[in-house]
Amino acid sequence: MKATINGQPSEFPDGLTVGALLERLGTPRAGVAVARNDRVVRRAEYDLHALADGDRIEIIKAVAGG
Amino acid sequence: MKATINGQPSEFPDGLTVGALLERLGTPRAGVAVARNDRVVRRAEYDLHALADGDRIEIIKAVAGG
Amino acid sequence: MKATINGQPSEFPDGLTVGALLERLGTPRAGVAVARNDRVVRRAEYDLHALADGDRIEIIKAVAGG
Amino acid sequence: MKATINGQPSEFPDGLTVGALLERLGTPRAGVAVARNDRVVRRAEYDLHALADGDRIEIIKAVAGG
Amino acid sequence: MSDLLHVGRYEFSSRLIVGTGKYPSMEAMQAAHEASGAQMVTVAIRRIDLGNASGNTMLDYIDRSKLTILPNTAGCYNANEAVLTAHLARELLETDLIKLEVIGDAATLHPDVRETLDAAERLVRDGFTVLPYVGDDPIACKQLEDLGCAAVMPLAAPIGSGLGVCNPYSIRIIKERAGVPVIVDAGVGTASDAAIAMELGVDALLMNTGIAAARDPALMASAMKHAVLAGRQAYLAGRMEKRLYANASSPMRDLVGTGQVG
Amino acid sequence: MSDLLHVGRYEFSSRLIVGTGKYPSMEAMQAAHEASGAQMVTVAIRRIDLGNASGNTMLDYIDRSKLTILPNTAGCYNANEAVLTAHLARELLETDLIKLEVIGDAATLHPDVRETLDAAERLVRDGFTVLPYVGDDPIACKQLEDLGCAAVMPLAAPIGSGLGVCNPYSIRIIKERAGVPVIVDAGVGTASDAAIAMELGVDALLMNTGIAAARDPALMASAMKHAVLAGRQAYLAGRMEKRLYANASSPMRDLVGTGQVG
Amino acid sequence: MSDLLHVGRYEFSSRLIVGTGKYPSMEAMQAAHEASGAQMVTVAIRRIDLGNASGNTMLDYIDRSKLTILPNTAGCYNANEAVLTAHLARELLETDLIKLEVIGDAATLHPDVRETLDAAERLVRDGFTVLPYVGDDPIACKQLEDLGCAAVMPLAAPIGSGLGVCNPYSIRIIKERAGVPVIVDAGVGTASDAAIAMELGVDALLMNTGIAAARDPALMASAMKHAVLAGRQAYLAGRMEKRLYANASSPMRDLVGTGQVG
Amino acid sequence: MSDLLHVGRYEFSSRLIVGTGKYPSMEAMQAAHEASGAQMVTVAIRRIDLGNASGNTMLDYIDRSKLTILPNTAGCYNANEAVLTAHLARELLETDLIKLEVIGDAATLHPDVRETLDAAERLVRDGFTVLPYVGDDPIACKQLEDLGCAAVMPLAAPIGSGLGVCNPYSIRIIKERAGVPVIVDAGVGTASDAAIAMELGVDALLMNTGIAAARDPALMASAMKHAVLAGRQAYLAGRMEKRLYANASSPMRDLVGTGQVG
Repeated sequence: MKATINGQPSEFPDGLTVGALLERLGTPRAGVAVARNDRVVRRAEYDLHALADGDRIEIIKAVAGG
Repeated sequence: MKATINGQPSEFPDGLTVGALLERLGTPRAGVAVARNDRVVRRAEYDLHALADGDRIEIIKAVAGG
Repeated sequence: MKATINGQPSEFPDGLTVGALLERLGTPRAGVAVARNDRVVRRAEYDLHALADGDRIEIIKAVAGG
Repeated sequence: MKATINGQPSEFPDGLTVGALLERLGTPRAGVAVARNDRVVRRAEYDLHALADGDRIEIIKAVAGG
Repeated sequence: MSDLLHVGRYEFSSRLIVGTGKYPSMEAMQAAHEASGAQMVTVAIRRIDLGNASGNTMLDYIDRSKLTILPNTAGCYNANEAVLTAHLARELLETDLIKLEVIGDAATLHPDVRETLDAAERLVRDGFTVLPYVGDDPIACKQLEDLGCAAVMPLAAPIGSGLGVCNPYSIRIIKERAGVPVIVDAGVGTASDAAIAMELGVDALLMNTGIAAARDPALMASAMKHAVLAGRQAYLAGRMEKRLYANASSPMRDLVGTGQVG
Repeated sequence: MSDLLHVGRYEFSSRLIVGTGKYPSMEAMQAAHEASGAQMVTVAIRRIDLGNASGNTMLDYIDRSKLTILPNTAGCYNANEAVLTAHLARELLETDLIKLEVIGDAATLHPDVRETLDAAERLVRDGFTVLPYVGDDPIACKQLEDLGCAAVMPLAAPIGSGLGVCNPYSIRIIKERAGVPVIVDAGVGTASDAAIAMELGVDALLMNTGIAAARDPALMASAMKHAVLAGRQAYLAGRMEKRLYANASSPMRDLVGTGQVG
Repeated sequence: MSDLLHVGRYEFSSRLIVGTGKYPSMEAMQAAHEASGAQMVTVAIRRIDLGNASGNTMLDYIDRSKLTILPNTAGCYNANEAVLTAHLARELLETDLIKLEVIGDAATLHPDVRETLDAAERLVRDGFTVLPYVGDDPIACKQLEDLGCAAVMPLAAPIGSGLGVCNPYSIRIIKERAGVPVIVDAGVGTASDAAIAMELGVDALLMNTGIAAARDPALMASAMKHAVLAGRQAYLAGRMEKRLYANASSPMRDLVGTGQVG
Repeated sequence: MSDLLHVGRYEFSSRLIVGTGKYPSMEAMQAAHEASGAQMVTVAIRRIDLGNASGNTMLDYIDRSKLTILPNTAGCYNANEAVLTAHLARELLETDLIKLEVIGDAATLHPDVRETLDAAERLVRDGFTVLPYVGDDPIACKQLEDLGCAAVMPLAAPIGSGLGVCNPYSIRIIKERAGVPVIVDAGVGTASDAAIAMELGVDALLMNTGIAAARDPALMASAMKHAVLAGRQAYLAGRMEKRLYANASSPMRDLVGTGQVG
């Protein structure tokens, strides 16, 4: 299954959830937020739905800014 | 026939043209321009079409401004 | 004996000292300073010398200022 | 005879006048003015008096300035 | 020195555009127009008075053989009003020039960016040579240029305030980034304001109250003519560098000496 | 409009006085003098070079049939030097005009008030028409006037700094209280500086570096000519009042209407 | 004196909001935050680095028990990007506060009025407490207020420029007409800039580079804390009237006399 | 941070010196003194009223255990009056501190340079710690320093005008060249004026009307205390560089993406 993560095309096993994706990346859930196809995925739903082929995923964090 | 001239409701004989209207007002054609229902009436057409009931007519001139 | 006090010509008994002058005026010594003919009279000397005829005496205090 | 010209000590034959001095320097009279010991020497007097030993002579011109 | 201003297909040797409003009399206005050397003057568009529909109009006081007329859409609060006013002006004056002015409120007379952009897009499409009045907003100016406006006219200060160039930085940024002429419109109160604006490199000035509300409008018009020229020439001449400390104009050597022991 | 400048028994139609220092060439200087419209130019007085005593002097580049020469005492640090320099200048140039300049140090070229007052008193006594360079100090200016100086010449900014009128308040106070012409000397960097100074009501400007150090001195000289005229006319014309809020130039009534429900 | 700042349902005793960008180190940032007395700090939202997805985030350096976090949409060029970024920020930080920033280009970082208004409308609808960054445009500010923004944040000068309040007139007009807090955002370079802004009556300041890029950020943060307080108190205290001429602080009567004939 | 002000043999932790004139009441003055954090206050010297010679004096309202008194020679027009006044003040207050003020006229209250220099020389000889009030004249300041004054006190603007620092260039030059403390005296009208002066690097400020004539003197006194601290810390912290164009506080990379094309 193909998806784009932060603009990078990537290959994933079918049925991968957002939660599993973050685990693969080694990203603590607390420090990030996730959008799927321009819609935010609530934390509570990270493990509910699997990604679909062609999904655009954004994973963001807080950084220095003014 | 009823029409609104520069915001003032007025009563006119049927078949009155823009040209005739200007004549009734004593307004020299050279110094003004006319819009009918938000569309400019070209000078050349002043005598062609009669006003219709409910028309909104704007007659304008140049004034002091910056 | 004539002397000028703060610009005002005044009449005084001969032998009047600065100390006695301040007493006549009811002025506490602590709050003022005195000049005689453009020279400061030290506090310690208030009672030593008598005023002379024609002396110009200045008695000053601190006032509001910037 | 010794004199200082524009700050430079110089040796001159006795009896040298201002006029003769300017001639020696090749300086057209029109373009300069002269002071002798802090006093201006009028043009009319250039040839009247001889310089004296120890004179301080200033010869000046107009230059660019604001 | 030939140094012409090009706005769309129009060309001017004067970089001063003046208004027709607020003069004590028509004679005072004509004297000021003459003294200003301006080649373009603005007029507003208003309804005729039905009770006195035969009266003179401003056009009777403008010699169109010498002066190009720039009608404005002053008083319009939205794009629809501005577009209709522009079309009426074109029919009346037989010109495609329009000073686009869409304000947000009567207290500031500050432009409404959204409505101005909307109206500019429509008027360019309708074939007008559009000169939009705009805030000193470099993005709005760039967007108006991209829409096809022939120039942009950022304000120096609120209309009629006479405060001069309140923000020279923003005017300079707008000019540096503009591909069309930048004409500073509104806010000039006296001659030095005009010179300052021109020294920023802008292409022209449009003013009304600064001249019309002076005690002697014709004399102030002449002052503005000279000020615009002064600022333009200073900009082209390239000013000296500023420095905090002094730098002698006369040489500091070969000084006259005296006998006094220094 | 006849609006003449009177300094002592001299009269000028131009209110711009220019220097002869720091020009890239004598030709550039002459072109700038021509373009400036100035009728008076300053020169400095220095020792001749004994090694080359026959060379040209500045006088060879000034057409005295058109230009009045104003010699200065630039570089003098005390009254004695200034007085001797003035007397030498009078002998050389056959003029009683003298720009009195007694500075306190070379870094600021700021005048020394005490020495300037002392020299002014002596030069007035000796029959000179004294134009003293002074700080923007209203008391020193008044004292110089009381000593008989024909004008006072407060600085706008340090000589050669090009900072413009650093303190318009003090210049304005000096002008309001002066009984002789006030000529702003030093500090003008570009045209708007000149206009600002003249709008304060001063009678004339003296400048050197602002013109000579511009990329194009002749063009800047023309800019300064127009700026001085602009500032003077604006001062005489009486500027509009400033206001924080806008004030429409076009009427806010009889606006064109559209079908849109406003 | 209790003088609290209310923004939406939030309340602050400090009127200084600081950023987290451009500090030499996280320690320097924390010291500056401490010295500033600020109660709200801004953060930006960016993609994680997939190659190093386990690294620290800015949140590890902010004590949320003391500091309210104000996420921004910096870097967004249109409403869609800004709205998505705001929603992600809300999910990440569990706050409805958002500093809305939609810029027009990278050189000026000036806001795009149309996109900012569009995004503001959508974010207010979505329940955010919206603090929009906007130009010093009184109409755009009023429109943002009318859309339901909790405050408006006009710039004092371009982001990171340190030019201070370039146009005090427009800031004053915006404040006089605003019904929500006015927070001056961007452009403050040093303490006096902050005092000047607060003296105009604005409710708070947001700054980043002015502190972070100082040679000693923590000391400048303290300077800014005092400057904001100074400007606020001066505004509330009501300054003296300005006058051109002097007015003695000490009485001019009962002066000490001397024998000298005056 | 220990950052002390040394004037002669005196040492202060506060860099704000305040006056005692023009307060609505003695209570208002005492509250303002308290709020200002000042450690030195000025008083004037005047003849007692012979008709009411037993009345209170200013000394009854100043807690000398907390406040050092700086008597002034305000109102003196020549060196003789100033010297006698100084000697009387020393006898009355048992202090060698004197604020030397010799003015040229009542309208400007501008110092008379010659008389001030004369008086300064005599008072230094007589053992006073002399703090002379002087114009923003770098030469006069240097001469006063050379005469042995413990500090120089150039004006920011005319006494009581509240115009703020009219000429920051001259104040900066004076400070850069001074070997004794520079205390800006007179002209500060509001908090930002004080911050601006301190950011120029001067050592302290003396003010009276700016506080006393505010609507709420005590609150303005607090504002001034914070402003002086703010300006001092900003000066020490080293401000950021100014730039015309923007410089992002938030990174311009790793931006959040949306599905929207371009």
